Amino acid sequence: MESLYGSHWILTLLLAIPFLGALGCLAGPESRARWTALFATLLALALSLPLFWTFQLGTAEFQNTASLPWIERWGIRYAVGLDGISLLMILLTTVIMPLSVAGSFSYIRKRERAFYASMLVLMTGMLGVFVALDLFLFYVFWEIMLIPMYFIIGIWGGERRIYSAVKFFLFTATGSLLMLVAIVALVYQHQLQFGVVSFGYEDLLRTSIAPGLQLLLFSAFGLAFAIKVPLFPVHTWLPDAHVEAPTAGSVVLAGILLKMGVYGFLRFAMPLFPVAATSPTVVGTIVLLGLIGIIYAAWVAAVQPDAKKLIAYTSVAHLGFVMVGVFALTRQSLEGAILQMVNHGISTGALFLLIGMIYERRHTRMIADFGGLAKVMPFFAFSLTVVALSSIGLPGTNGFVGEFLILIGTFQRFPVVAMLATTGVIFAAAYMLPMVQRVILNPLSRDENRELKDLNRRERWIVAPLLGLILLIGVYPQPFLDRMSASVDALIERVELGAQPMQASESPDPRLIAELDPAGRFDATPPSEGTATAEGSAGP
Amino acid sequence: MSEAYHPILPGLILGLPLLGAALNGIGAFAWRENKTVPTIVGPLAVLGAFVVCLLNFAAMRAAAPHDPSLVPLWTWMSSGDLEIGVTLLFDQLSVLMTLIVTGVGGIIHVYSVGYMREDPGYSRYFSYLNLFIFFMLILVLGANYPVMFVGWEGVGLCSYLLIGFWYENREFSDAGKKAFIVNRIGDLGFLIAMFLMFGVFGTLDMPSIFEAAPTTLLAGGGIATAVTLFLFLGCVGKSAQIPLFVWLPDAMAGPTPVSALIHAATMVTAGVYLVARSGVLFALAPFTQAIVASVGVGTALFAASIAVQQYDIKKVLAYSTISQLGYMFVAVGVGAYTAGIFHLMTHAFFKALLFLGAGAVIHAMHHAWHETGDHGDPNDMRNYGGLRPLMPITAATMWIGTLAISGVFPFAGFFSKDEIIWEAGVRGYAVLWATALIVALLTAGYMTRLMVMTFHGANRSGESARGHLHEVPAVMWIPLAILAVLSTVGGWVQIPEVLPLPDVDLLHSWLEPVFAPAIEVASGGAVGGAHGEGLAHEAPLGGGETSWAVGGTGLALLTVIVVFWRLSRRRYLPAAESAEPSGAASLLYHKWYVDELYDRLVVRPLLAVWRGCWRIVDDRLIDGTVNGLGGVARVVGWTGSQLQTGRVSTYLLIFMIGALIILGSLAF
Amino acid sequence: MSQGYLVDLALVLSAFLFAIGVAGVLLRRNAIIVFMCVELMLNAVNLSFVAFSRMHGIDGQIVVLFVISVAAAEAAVGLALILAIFRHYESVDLELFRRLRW
Amino acid sequence: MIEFFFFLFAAMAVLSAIFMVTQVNPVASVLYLVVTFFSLSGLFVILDAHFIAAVQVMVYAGAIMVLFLFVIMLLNLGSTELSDIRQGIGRVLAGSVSVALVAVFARLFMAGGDVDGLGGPSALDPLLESSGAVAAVAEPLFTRYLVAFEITSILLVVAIVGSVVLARRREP
Repeated sequence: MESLYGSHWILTLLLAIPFLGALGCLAGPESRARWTALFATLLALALSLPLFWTFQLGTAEFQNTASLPWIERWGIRYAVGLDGISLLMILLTTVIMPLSVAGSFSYIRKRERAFYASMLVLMTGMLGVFVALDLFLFYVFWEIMLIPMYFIIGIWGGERRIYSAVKFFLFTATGSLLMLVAIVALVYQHQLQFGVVSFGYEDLLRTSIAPGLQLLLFSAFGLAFAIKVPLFPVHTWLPDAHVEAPTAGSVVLAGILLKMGVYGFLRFAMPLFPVAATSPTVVGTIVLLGLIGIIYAAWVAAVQPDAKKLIAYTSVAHLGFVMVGVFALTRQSLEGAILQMVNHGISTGALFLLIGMIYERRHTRMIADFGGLAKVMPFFAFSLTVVALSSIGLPGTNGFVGEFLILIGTFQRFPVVAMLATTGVIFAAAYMLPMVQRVILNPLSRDENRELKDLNRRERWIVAPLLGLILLIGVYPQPFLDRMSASVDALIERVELGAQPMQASESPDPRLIAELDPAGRFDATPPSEGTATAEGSAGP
Repeated sequence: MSEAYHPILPGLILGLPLLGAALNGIGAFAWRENKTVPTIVGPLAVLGAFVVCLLNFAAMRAAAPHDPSLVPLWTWMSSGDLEIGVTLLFDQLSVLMTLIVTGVGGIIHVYSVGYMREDPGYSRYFSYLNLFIFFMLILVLGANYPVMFVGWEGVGLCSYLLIGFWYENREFSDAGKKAFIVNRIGDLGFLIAMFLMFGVFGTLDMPSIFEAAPTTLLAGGGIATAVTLFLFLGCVGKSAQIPLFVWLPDAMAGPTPVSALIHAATMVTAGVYLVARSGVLFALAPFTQAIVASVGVGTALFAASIAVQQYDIKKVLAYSTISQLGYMFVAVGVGAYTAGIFHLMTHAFFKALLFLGAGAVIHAMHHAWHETGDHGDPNDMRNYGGLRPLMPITAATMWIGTLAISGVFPFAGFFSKDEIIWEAGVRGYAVLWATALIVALLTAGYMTRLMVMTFHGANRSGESARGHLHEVPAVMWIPLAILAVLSTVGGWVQIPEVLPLPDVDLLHSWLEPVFAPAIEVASGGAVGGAHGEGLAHEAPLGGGETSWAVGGTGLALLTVIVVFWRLSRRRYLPAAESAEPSGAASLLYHKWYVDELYDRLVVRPLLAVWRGCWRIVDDRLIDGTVNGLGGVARVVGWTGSQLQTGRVSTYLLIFMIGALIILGSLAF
Repeated sequence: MSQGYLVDLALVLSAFLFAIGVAGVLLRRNAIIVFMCVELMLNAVNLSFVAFSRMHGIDGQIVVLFVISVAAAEAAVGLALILAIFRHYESVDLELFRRLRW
Repeated sequence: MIEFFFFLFAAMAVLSAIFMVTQVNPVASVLYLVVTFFSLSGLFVILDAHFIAAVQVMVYAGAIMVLFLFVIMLLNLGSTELSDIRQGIGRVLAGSVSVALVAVFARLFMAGGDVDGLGGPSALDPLLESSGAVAAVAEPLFTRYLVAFEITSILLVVAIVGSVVLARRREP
């Protein structure tokens, strides 16, 4: 096994397992699909867990890389690799997936084969997004994931599933198409400068792009990622999708899919376009939108009658924290943001699982239909309380560590923003506690609720690991922080260095350059040199 | 002197309550009916911790003066410059606090065995209570602000859980929620203060901050003021001061021992502890100091005024607690940190005593009514009266507590309260001094009223119930007795030298190493003495310490006697038969309508805005825009589809026009 | 035979015939007459093919042969369709045949 | 002489086409169309397409138009007196589109260059002289266009079957 984890093939194996599992689901009989899926996801988990320890600390280099030519004519390669950020995302995915598969056992009653196959394909897509080191490959995985999610919402969802699925699809597809254009433009820039076509991540990192064009490309990437995150004005697909999706769909959506937006910023949008990513306008806009998301989503969450919708809005608020942390670009805020992505995956995933469990019993998501469940479902009540506390960031749970790091880091750059964001802490209590109260506390006034059974063994086994992780990360997050620190350092350094020469130079209005020279050739070399040499060096 | 002090078994202090919480927590699921395990595990965990604390206290007394001892446990989070370890801090102040927490906590645990015995959630109750002790110990032992914050929010959580312990009562769970949310507003300040401190000092470790503060921060400067103001916001929330006090009276929804432990003796005093602990910072910010003292005295007066007209016995005690907390803030606000901690300690004794006594009465009333099948409010003092012969021990111990809180010599409250008032006076805060005096009289007044209504006069609980009223079992009255003793002798650790009594100076000298830096900063380094020097030796109205001490106790005693004499003749009606108070009394009875005011001015507008955000901004504006775009596409599509008439001739016409355009562009 | 300009005139004539066919299709509501107008348009095209074939070789005429045979097939199927529709609507008015939308 | 016949046939074709469009009675329209087809076949002869001319007469004027007549009579549409010609805007549109079409086509043909130059001697003359009218068409048809030719036969079969199926009276 030692050699496997030092090898190049572990990631490919990880990608292959769920895909093969999906085929297995489709090939096997209907009744065995769930077990096949569970087996595949557990196998992936078992394979990926050792990565946490074999991962080499202190280096920002990609590890376990593999690279094979795929479409040689266009410089597209199958290139995958792991760094501190993607490691955590991979583990989050492999932890969440078995749980959400197991959480669907009693929920999904029709077309089981198709459902579990969709889940597994989705998993391949998500893992692929997190390890892809080739922009084309990344885009392929990014889109692969969209399709099973669309079906999961659209086939196994609630009453308004079609509306929600289409909304989800349209929002995400709009963003990703723009991103595709930007990827092609980026590759074209690279070709202009180096004369080779390549979609390779590290090749493209070397491309230097005029500030004006950076802004454009960053916006295109950024829109795709912002929709996924989701940032404030483009978040409305999320509540609908969450509400209508089956439990597993919501869990994966909140737990993992949303992270891909932030991951996209960290991996692609920011390092590729450092000037744009640090320009005051962009940072100001995104931080402001994140801040609005934190406060506004908390407000909206507080008045939701539908438990799933409430949780959906809390996702917007939490991801607002993450975005603020990412763009504050300090060590603490970035590490906090990445940790908070993991935290949010765990606690929101757990919330959706728990709400799904009572939904299966009562077939309603309305908070008002419950009350006093603590009496009949004590374990459920205990779990919901712990998870809710994690979600509102109580110290000792994982939520606090993430939020604290984000806020303390952000405060050093944007004190006012951090102070306003901190009010989100109050609002978090203001939306989560009433929900908890109205579900598990208060009198057990409804007769339907009187006979409810507490969580069964399977459900307890689903919830328990999440509770364990909530407390573990709450009291001892250091191992997680250690794993990401080198990558975070490298990212900050790369973004700040990349931004420096451009900002320092007294270049004319970047927009003007972009207009006069859309190809950005003039800026290919430091602007201090003459235009002639710049043109010469940039010639094909 | 002997060798340096090393913390003894620090892990055990925290570990025992945590273990107890875990065991009882498992018990709440696994052996819900079993009452033996919680009975043993719950109190023992705390008392065990108390013993360890005592050992530490003894060791520290024996040891040489020293810097605070740090016990690093593990790295919590380390990111860039930010290094936060789970580290415990053992110094004179924190050890004293652990003694109070585990000592009073242990007594209350024992009492709870009797009080909660018949509750179905017995095991769960002890789990929460042990967890509370655990978090409270983290709060007082935390060596850096984030760890302290863990305890800070942790006790809030336990408070939330325990207030809403009888969760099936909607009001009770509402009260818990309110407590949590209001506390969170304060916590916001704590968090921001931490962010600021990290920005300024680059660390959140208390010893480093306190060491660096005098040189890093400008005395009276903006940063020092901001940091301390934000910290104080946290204290205002946790210690129920104006304007965030509203949660504490509601918190009385919890079981009475909880009110005694959390909402009187320990948790609510955390704010005072925080200010005292951060004395160096506060000393650098005179403006904040003034705010602290003003808020403290304002709250003291305000809450006392409400307490005068309450009929719920626990509400009276709750407002009394708020008022006494105000005193403590006056003390720490004027820089008399020792006096604040002193009052914190004595208050822990006598307020716990009073609450437990009230609990005994409620317990007895509850049982009596349970037997007779009557349904009255066992908390309403209008239903009591004349209980003294029926519950002699409770009555006696509660009288001790009343005299203690009223500041009658020689009970504990006299020494601590006298010191606060005196310190305020000699430091030149005439208004504070005068108000504190008035509040002291009010305190004596409302407490005597409570005692009269409960234990004296005619019994109003009804014929049948009276036969079932009897003294509480030993497991409950023994804690009362212990606390009564403590409420009596607790003040003797610090006797002013001016009084014609044996000169005892235990507390000041004990805490001196902790507060010396703060006092040094406050006096601008000019005065080296521990306390007192450089200050006036007269109260604002003239007169020395002795005369005011004697006068104070005399006034308090006089108030007690007058109020007793007046009220014991008054005939009260049982709650069910009495009318609403009118006039000024109504205003006080309704607590100055603060809750209603908050509801109208804050809660409802906020909810309206939130709903507006959802219904208008999200549903209409954003989704409206998105769906509007979809609608535009649909309209365009519909318009286009109108060309598809189903008539072949129309198609041909359009086709021909198209062909004409293409050919025409070729031809011309 | 060197009346080359006749070829050009034939093209112009075919344009005329084609335009008349178009006008007929647009003008008439009777399905059969519209069908006939289509045939007329086909013939107009045939005429231009023949004219071109005189300039460029025999292939144009081959195309015309194909057009004629396809037209024959079309006429057969088309008239059968009209028959079937007539049975349903008892009319050949195109205004009635509007089911083929959306 | 040839010009005379050309213009005669051309005039006949155009006039009868116009009549075909404007006649209310479908039978009259059919008959006018037949006249047009005959004129066209005459034009084909003038344009050296003798075989096509023959086929035109046989297939179009003979077979297809008879089919039309049959259908019209079968459906008993011959006696209709109600005009199915559109009024108003439809008429204007139809007229203007056709005029525009003629204009555009004319312009296109003129744009090809001088009118005379386009014509020139027939490219078919040598071929017709060597192999005659039928063989000239048959030779490429059965060699180069054989596949298309065979496919046409399939098309015809399909059309026959299709029309039989479509026109069959459904059993109730």
